Amino acid sequence: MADISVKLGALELPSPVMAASGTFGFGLEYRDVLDYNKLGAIVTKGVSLKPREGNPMPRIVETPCGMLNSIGLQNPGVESFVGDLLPQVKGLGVPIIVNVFGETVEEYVRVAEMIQSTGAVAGVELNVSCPNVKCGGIHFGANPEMLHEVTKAVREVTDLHLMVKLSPEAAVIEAVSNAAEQAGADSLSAINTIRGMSINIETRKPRIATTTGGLSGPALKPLAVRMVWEASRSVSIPVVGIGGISTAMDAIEFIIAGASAVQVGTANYTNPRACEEIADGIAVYLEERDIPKLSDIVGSVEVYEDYTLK
Amino acid sequence: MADISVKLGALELPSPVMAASGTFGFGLEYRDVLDYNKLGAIVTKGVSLKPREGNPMPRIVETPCGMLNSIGLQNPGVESFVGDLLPQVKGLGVPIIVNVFGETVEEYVRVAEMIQSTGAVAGVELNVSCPNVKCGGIHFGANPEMLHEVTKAVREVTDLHLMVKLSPEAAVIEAVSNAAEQAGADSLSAINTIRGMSINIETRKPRIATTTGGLSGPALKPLAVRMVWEASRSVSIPVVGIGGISTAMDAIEFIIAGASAVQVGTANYTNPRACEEIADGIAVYLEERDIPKLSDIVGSVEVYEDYTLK
Amino acid sequence: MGVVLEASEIVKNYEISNGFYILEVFSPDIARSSAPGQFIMINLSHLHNDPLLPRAYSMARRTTETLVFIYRVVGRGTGLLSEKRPGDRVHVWGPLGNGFTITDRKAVLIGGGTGAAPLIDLSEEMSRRGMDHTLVCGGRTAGDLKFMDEFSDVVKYSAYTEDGSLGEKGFVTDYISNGNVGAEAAIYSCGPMGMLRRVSELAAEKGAECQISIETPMACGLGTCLGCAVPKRNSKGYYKACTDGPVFDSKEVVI
Amino acid sequence: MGVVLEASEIVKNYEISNGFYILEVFSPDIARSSAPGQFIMINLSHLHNDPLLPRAYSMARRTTETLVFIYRVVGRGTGLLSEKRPGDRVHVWGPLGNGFTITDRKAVLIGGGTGAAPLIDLSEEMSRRGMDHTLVCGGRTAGDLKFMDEFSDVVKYSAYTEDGSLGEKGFVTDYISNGNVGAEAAIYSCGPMGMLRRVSELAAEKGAECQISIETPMACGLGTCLGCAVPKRNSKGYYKACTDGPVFDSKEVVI
Ligand SMILES: Cc1cc2nc3c(=O)[nH]c(=O)nc-3n(C[C@H](O)[C@H](O)[C@H](O)COP(=O)(O)OP(=O)(O)OC[C@H]3O[C@@H](n4cnc5c(N)ncnc54)[C@H](O)[C@@H]3O)c2cc1C
Ligand SMILES: Cc1cc2nc3c(=O)[nH]c(=O)nc-3n(C[C@H](O)[C@H](O)[C@H](O)COP(=O)(O)OP(=O)(O)OC[C@H]3O[C@@H](n4cnc5c(N)ncnc54)[C@H](O)[C@@H]3O)c2cc1C
Ligand SMILES: Cc1cc2nc3c(=O)[nH]c(=O)nc-3n(C[C@H](O)[C@H](O)[C@H](O)COP(=O)(O)O)c2cc1C
Ligand SMILES: Cc1cc2nc3c(=O)[nH]c(=O)nc-3n(C[C@H](O)[C@H](O)[C@H](O)COP(=O)(O)O)c2cc1C
Ligand code: FES
Ligand code: FES
Repeated sequence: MADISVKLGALELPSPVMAASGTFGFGLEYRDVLDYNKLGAIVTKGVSLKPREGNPMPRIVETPCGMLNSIGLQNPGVESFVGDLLPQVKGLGVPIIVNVFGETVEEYVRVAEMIQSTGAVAGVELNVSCPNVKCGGIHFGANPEMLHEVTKAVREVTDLHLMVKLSPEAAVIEAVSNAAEQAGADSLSAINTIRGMSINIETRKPRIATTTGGLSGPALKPLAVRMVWEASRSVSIPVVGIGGISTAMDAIEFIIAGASAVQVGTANYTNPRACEEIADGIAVYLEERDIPKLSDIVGSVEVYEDYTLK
Repeated sequence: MADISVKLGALELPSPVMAASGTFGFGLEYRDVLDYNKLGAIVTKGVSLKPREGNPMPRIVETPCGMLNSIGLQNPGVESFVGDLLPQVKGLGVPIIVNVFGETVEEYVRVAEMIQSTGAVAGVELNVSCPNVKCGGIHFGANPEMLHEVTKAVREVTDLHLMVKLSPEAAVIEAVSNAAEQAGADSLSAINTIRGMSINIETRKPRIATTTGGLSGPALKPLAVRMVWEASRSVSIPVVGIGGISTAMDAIEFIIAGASAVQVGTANYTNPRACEEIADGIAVYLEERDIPKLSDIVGSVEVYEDYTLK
Repeated sequence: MGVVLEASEIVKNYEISNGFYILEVFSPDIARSSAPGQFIMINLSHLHNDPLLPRAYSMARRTTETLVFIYRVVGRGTGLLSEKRPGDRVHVWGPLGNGFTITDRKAVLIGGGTGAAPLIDLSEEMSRRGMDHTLVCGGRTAGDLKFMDEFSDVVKYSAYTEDGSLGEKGFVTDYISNGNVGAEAAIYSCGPMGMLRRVSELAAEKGAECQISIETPMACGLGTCLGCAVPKRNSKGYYKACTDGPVFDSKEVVI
Repeated sequence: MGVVLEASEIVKNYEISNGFYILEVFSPDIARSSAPGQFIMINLSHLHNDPLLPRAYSMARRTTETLVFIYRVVGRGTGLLSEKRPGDRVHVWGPLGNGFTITDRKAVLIGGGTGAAPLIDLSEEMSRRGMDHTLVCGGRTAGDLKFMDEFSDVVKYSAYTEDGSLGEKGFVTDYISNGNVGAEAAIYSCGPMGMLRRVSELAAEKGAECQISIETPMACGLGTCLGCAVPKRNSKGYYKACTDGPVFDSKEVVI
């Protein structure tokens, strides 16, 4: 098998395929069905300072080639995560990246400090883009100044790998990408879900209790590839591609667009062995084409220069 | 059959189902397969001041539940449209709405003037959101001030129904909606395509010659429903829903979200009889539920108030 | 052996009546390791992503080598499932969920529509254990219960139909309200939400134990999506229908 | 009668060899009103939207009541098509496009892979008109041309295979370069782009007339999406492959 290990800055990962936040629990749920050696990292469900119950039902609904979710960042809080879950998750032997979420800069900082102090985690991913929570989330990611502020504040309290997860709802991807890089992010991940809505035409009620929810799945892929391309051209730190990846071909498309690694989300639901099959498929792709290292094709897209529109 | 005629301001349409710009040519192509009496209006392919050849190939590619296109607004120019095509199109007996596009405010105005002077057209739809052309398009629709300027300028030269087509790439839908309303638009249509990208992993070239193209089709539907809901809550002029509508159920979803009428785009490709089937299905829906008029359900979505996030 | 994920061959897939289908898939590992009330997820196709999500189905019967399901064509997912033929393969994973907890009490099994499925399995298990029990199933008309004939070799049941075309005329919940169930009973129930609400109420009235199997939207079936939340009755927060359920004590949840 | 849109029943759909399939659909109206080189669009399913777009297929044969196609499973669209069974219905519309223009010149028909399809239809039509003509088809190996046997009652052809396992060893274009075709000929060709480029070059060299049938991405087949643009050679702008083509004079287009 080809060597598919990757480096994201100083962080070495055995595989370019990570499980995306919110779609892999805290990492324990897939043990029966998945070869964890094929995982580059597990990105945990979002962890906040205090426990959160999450949103009322219905929380998910299927849409064409996608789904909407509004889970409301249900999680046991950082204390319980560090005390109860992390000891088990650690044992999996897979790098752990903790997805961190707060409603204020201080909350982000305090969660990051607690994660840092465990010594058992490889990195922190800042969820600045979750569209589901009243105050916080959405605004950090949509606004370059606020994104800079929260990234910088977290950077000051942790030397763990710091990944900033971009929101597709930022008006200009380049601006938020630059803001995160300048504030000290080690990598960007793109993209989080984009807000959508679905209505039951019998009851005339939204199919998501919070009216709108975040769209994920293959439907999102063309947007995500475009944003990864835009982000990777505007920063020099690595970009991690996310959005509708369900096959090795999808992953390679993101890598050629500019992603140094990928995260697989919704596909874990439709095929619990998705991450493993994608990692294997990437290795086969490289082997069949005699490409020595994955990094050889990162960002290798050859645009038709004459026709490229800005 | 239930009466499904609708009024958009002063404009009376026999049906709420219009064929969307760029997916129905100039109206002549579907005569063999479609009952034109079921159409509310035909929105023409975008018309510009000068003829445009369009973009190089490849121009379209299939994506999950959607497609990307970058046609480059190929059209024969307003003179040829008015002289050669309009006389034929007029004969169809269906209200014609001309989709108008320019690279400057002046171009929009001159095209609108020529359309106005024909006396054979029901309305003008401003394409301020087409993502495919170097200068122009995208900026008008993304920026409330510029949108206001172009809408106002066109308003001054025409008393035809003036529909402004929103871009999903505007950061805040409410702001552009308000800008168009205040500038004198008679209605809004939402949404145009959103930019995406797809790469051939064998050649490593983009599958669209211009690198990115506009995403349309069912994949887009949840975003479009959300934006129609947002737009319709922020203005008092009617909103026309567009994006991934391929069944009567889809159309009704948009109507309940706040659309007074709908446009059907990509579905004309996958089912040339889509507009007819959707119009019939809407009538059946109303009849089966004893709903006297379509307007009774426009915007009738009942959000779970307690949980609605802003 | 935990959760098994495999591409299973379809052995049978045919319509019984009124859009009700019987599906049988070859899956000895899941058949061996599962219990009544558990379910599996079925991915509809690897060739397309629409409809996207897998669907949950409760076992109606587990033979040594196969799993038997009852489904009704109600949407696109079941529409596509009904097009599959013997020999086709579908990706399945299971067994999932907790299943019913069999207690010593007098067992009354109340099923509505395809909700009969896990109760057929439970009834067969109770018979295997020599437990006396009653299975009552409801539908709108006789045709809606015709699938029960396929299981007549292993289970006996009493029918309730809304139009009286089979068994008693009325709702299946009438069986409880008509005085057949008392405080000594344990009710095991599965069916539409409205029915489960009524069963839970009646059980509370009678003082009977009551386990209900709940259908919620599910994306993963494995406890990671948090889409299947069921509100707890006695405290804040939610259970997960896929791992804490789908069977719950009716007193523990708000439905 | 113009374009017909209908839900047509599949009469036959089976693999011949190497992933090449024969598909036959019942569609008397299209069969009656179409001509060699025209095509239809097939919508893959009304139950799912992925893959989304319809696919274009050229008629290989038109009987009084049916249309016969040759396709090769190369992606998800053809993967799903290959799962259809006789009795299933697919939505089709056609006939579309211009078709070949039959001239009086000595006719040489050059097909590559499934590109043989419209040439089989054309050959049958020429025979019907009593026109002398030559059909030459190319493939990688004998197995890639096995589908031709299905049409041996109506057409005769010479084969070229890359591995020499059937007919001449080499590329089908060798037939032209080997001196069989002169300025008196009219070439009619369909196949992969690379092959069509070579055929066009050779035709220009020999001074022969040349009509090529081009495959481009297509969303509508009816002239509205403008996705099927083919650059004009002698002026600016584009033809539409679906309505101006798919058959073009090789001197008129840039491919
Ligand atoms: C634990 C469990 C066991 C189940 N067992 C059975 C069974 O034995 N027989 C059977 O026929 N059905 C069963 N269902 C329901 C089944 O999973 C499908 O949801 C149902 O068949 C819907 O059919 P569809 O896919 O055609 O509907 P679609 O209209 O295509 O579904 C649209 C969406 O709504 C969701 N949905 C629709 N109905 C339900 C429902 N009742 N419960 C949860 N989600 C729903 C679907 O999952 C899908 O995401 C079970 C559900 C659960 C959660
Ligand atoms: C006028 C015309 C006639 C055709 N006749 C035949 C025929 O007789 N037999 C046959 O096997 N195929 C024919 N094709 C190609 C056919 O339409 C499909 O594109 C092909 O079968 C691809 O298979 P797929 O859907 O499995 O590929 P997928 O990988 O699922 O297709 C992906 C996308 O690429 C497009 N695409 C892929 N290959 C081609 C191609 N060669 N030309 C145009 N678009 C392509 C598809 O339309 C689709 O949008 C014809 C195409 C055209 C335009
Ligand atoms: C049910 C669900 C829950 C999610 N929870 C989180 C979360 O807690 N934090 C986060 O940053 N992203 C979360 N996401 C977003 C995913 O990590 C990912 O960015 C998105 O789903 C797009 O990728 P996909 O199309 O592969 O799913 C969630 C997604 C889903 C579907
Ligand atoms: C091939 C193609 C060409 C289009 N051309 C135009 C255009 O000229 N002007 C315009 O305003 N919108 C154009 N659109 C956008 C559609 O009118 C519509 O807004 C969009 O496709 C979303 O709707 P749908 O999902 O129903 O297709 C085009 C769309 C497609 C797919
Ligand atoms: S179905 Fe995903 S957590 Fe229960
Ligand atoms: S295929 Fe749509 S214009 Fe030719």
